[in-house]
Amino acid sequence: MTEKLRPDLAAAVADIPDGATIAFAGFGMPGTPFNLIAALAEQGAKNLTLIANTTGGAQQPRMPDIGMLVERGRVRKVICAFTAATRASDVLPFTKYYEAGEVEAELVPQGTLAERLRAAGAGIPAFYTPTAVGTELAEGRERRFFNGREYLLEHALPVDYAFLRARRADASGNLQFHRSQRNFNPVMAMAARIAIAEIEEPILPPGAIDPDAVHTPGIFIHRLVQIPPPPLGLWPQKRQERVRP
Amino acid sequence: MTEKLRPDLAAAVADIPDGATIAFAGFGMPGTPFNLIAALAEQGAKNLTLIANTTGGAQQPRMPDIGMLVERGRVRKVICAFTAATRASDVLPFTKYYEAGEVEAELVPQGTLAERLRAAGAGIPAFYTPTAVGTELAEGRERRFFNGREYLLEHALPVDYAFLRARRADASGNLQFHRSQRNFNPVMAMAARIAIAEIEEPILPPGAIDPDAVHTPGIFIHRLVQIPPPPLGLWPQKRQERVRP
Amino acid sequence: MSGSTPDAPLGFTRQQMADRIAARFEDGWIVNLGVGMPTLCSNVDIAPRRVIYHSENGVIGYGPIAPAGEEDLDLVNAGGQNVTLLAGAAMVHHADSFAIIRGGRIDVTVMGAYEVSAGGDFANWKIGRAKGGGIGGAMDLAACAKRVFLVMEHATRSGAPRLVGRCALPVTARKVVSLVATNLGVFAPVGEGFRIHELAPGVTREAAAAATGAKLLD
Amino acid sequence: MSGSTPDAPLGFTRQQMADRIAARFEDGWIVNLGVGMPTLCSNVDIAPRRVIYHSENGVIGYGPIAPAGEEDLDLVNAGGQNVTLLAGAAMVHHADSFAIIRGGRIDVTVMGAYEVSAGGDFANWKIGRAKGGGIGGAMDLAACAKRVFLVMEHATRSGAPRLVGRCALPVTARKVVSLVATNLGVFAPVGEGFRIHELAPGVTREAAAAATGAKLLD
Repeated sequence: MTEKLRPDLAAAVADIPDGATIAFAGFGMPGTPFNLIAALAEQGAKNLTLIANTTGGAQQPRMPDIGMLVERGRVRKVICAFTAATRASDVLPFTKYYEAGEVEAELVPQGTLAERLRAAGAGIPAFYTPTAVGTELAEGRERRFFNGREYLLEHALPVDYAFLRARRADASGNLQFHRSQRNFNPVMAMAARIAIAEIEEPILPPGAIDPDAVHTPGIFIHRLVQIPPPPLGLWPQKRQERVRP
Repeated sequence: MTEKLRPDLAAAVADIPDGATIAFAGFGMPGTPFNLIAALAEQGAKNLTLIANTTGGAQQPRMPDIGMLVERGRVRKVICAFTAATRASDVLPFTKYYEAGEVEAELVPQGTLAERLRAAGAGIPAFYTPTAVGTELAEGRERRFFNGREYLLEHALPVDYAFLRARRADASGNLQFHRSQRNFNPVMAMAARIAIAEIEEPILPPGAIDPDAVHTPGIFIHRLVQIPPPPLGLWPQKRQERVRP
Repeated sequence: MSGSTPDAPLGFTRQQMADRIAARFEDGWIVNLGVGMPTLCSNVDIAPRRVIYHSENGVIGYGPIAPAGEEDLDLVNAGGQNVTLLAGAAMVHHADSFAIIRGGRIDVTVMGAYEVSAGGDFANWKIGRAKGGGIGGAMDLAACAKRVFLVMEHATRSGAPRLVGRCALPVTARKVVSLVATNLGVFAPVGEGFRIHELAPGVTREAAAAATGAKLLD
Repeated sequence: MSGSTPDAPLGFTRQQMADRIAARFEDGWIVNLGVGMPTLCSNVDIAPRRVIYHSENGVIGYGPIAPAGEEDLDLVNAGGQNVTLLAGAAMVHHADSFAIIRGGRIDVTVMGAYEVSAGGDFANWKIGRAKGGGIGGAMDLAACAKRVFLVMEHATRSGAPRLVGRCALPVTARKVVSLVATNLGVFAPVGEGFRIHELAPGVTREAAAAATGAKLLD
């Protein structure tokens, strides 16, 4: 069997070519592969298409994010649920590059994004969803009625690489997530040709995780890398609250 | 909050009306709601549409199954992946009623069946699949090409009631399955308006199952019923091996 | 969204607006709270009724914000706040979480908004001058929840109405809003205008009408 | 399927047929074994290579049949046999299990069949006279696995060929089969006929050709 454990973060991302499509898991701090994103920034691949819930930078302290890769000129296109901040008063690092036309973006409702990733992993090329019907996002899209209700056609979103983060793994690649760390991780693993997971706890021997308690089976996972302890490794931080007026 | 625990099996199925659509979980013995099926047979609802992987009767000892309800004249239609046995030499109890035209059947590939149930639970009215392209099952069906490959349109399969079986539950309805008991249970729970689960172990207080270890969240589960110990309650049996020539 | 607008000098406070929304929650409902003002709903004691809070990142059954020092940094709600879990909680992944949403299991989604129309359309993902926007889970929730309640300021900082005849901003969903709590009162979009459910203390019908861009009905 | 046919008087035994199939498994492959003869593949020691056995009911990484008395009655493979789990096993539900299949993660599916054509079509779900059939997961596996290998009797009890120019029975999938192990040998459907990979001991090319309903190629 192929060995999945990589010696370090750099080795885990070393072969990613220019032009790759990469999905970053995470929702807020939990489950975000900060270390793999930082390693990718070091690695230097460019002309990337990146997929994530957000482009980052909405919360403090700032952690490695898509915005950082955009700032370094590595990104051709982003597919995400936020190209701007939720609050009109906030500005994301990404937004100014987007508004200046230096990076493309495809804005996708979060549930549609999750389902398109799952569809890619499930061999479903396209499906219909009620989300975004009657909105600007429906313009020019294929519409269809089922049982009198209008739906939009959405296509699977396969990716070359998925960057994941999990609390625990065994050497077979079976993953366990802690609490809301799970978020996009399982569906991005499914959507990926090669799924790379950064792991918080020491990697366990095969069989150490009860088969009933596995969240993402190892057959979806191709590479594992142990996160170094801080300060070398990056770990979730407590969000700094902004003072509200 | 509504109390989910029902005092007995009869109470758990008492209100099921004639004409209902009911999905039975299970694959082989594991995860099959034998007790709920038996209670439904007693309850007497008729003109039912039943959904399950098989109609039962392929293995010994025989347990409550769709075939039993067909034999009692309660079934209008069956949607399943087997209307006949896998081995040409075997005859299912169901098959003779089907061949005599006494019950309708819709034969669905097993993966398409699982995905149609999940789609119903996920608010996806229809999706495309490569399964069954070029076969008899594709005749008269809507076909479409994506990236040069042919697919068939499949529709969601919502159900009125799902009958489930799990190893463990808490009073909130959170379920845990043991090994291959899981099979169709989670997706049938998702597809159902009302999901009823028979539970093997004593039902736990809310919070007794780690939130990370829940297989089917309680928001999908409406009724729980404790399986009585044998001989009153029905439990999986070791399959009697047939002698091979 | 309107979150950064200071409370109006008269009318409901932000918490009072959230109180009005929470008062409508029925026992056993599954409730999704958007970022900002909607999260204030979870501060409201509605006993003996109990609801289940769902967050789109796969948290089912969360409770109050974690006390300082006791945060689990791997547990956040949709707004990124470190919440706690109540007994009976369960975690799912993102596709399953939106299966819950799209499958129609959410009894009410409470959101902020820039604009809401008398016909029940609303806008909360893109401001006029922006190239992009922040949709998040709002379009899925708005299209698929059983009910959409909004909690929002009644007017912009410059006094322009946010309750209007027709949305000028790109909408999040159409014909879905059934209740709107603002600093001036509680209203229901009913097609020909907004029906007044309640006016905030000190707010006259005339003042509310003057601040509203559509007909007010009693 | 052909499982109830007695072993042919000459040629490969059932286990030898399965041995031929298992010999082609590569290290790290994810393998799905159909009911009947295909399950015999898991008896074969292919060390140092290792494969992961997947069963459509959501079992990933199962091992040998459980010894009598040690069965977990809640753990079966696709054929309903009480199997064991190997270290690194994982359980998923049915939709996730078929996501694995449909998503193209199965390196090979091994099935029985009634008929296979020189073009790689095969039939294993419905017999001629039947109104219905038993599809199970066969159509999903056949359409989506990277490879389809068949293990089957070369001819019917009455001597009619099962390796044919064109399937007479309703097919399970078209143009998917790459290898067929029978009691007479191992063959690959290559369009204009079946290419001989190996003939069983005592089976002449002439005898194989006489039992085959399409051209045999060397």
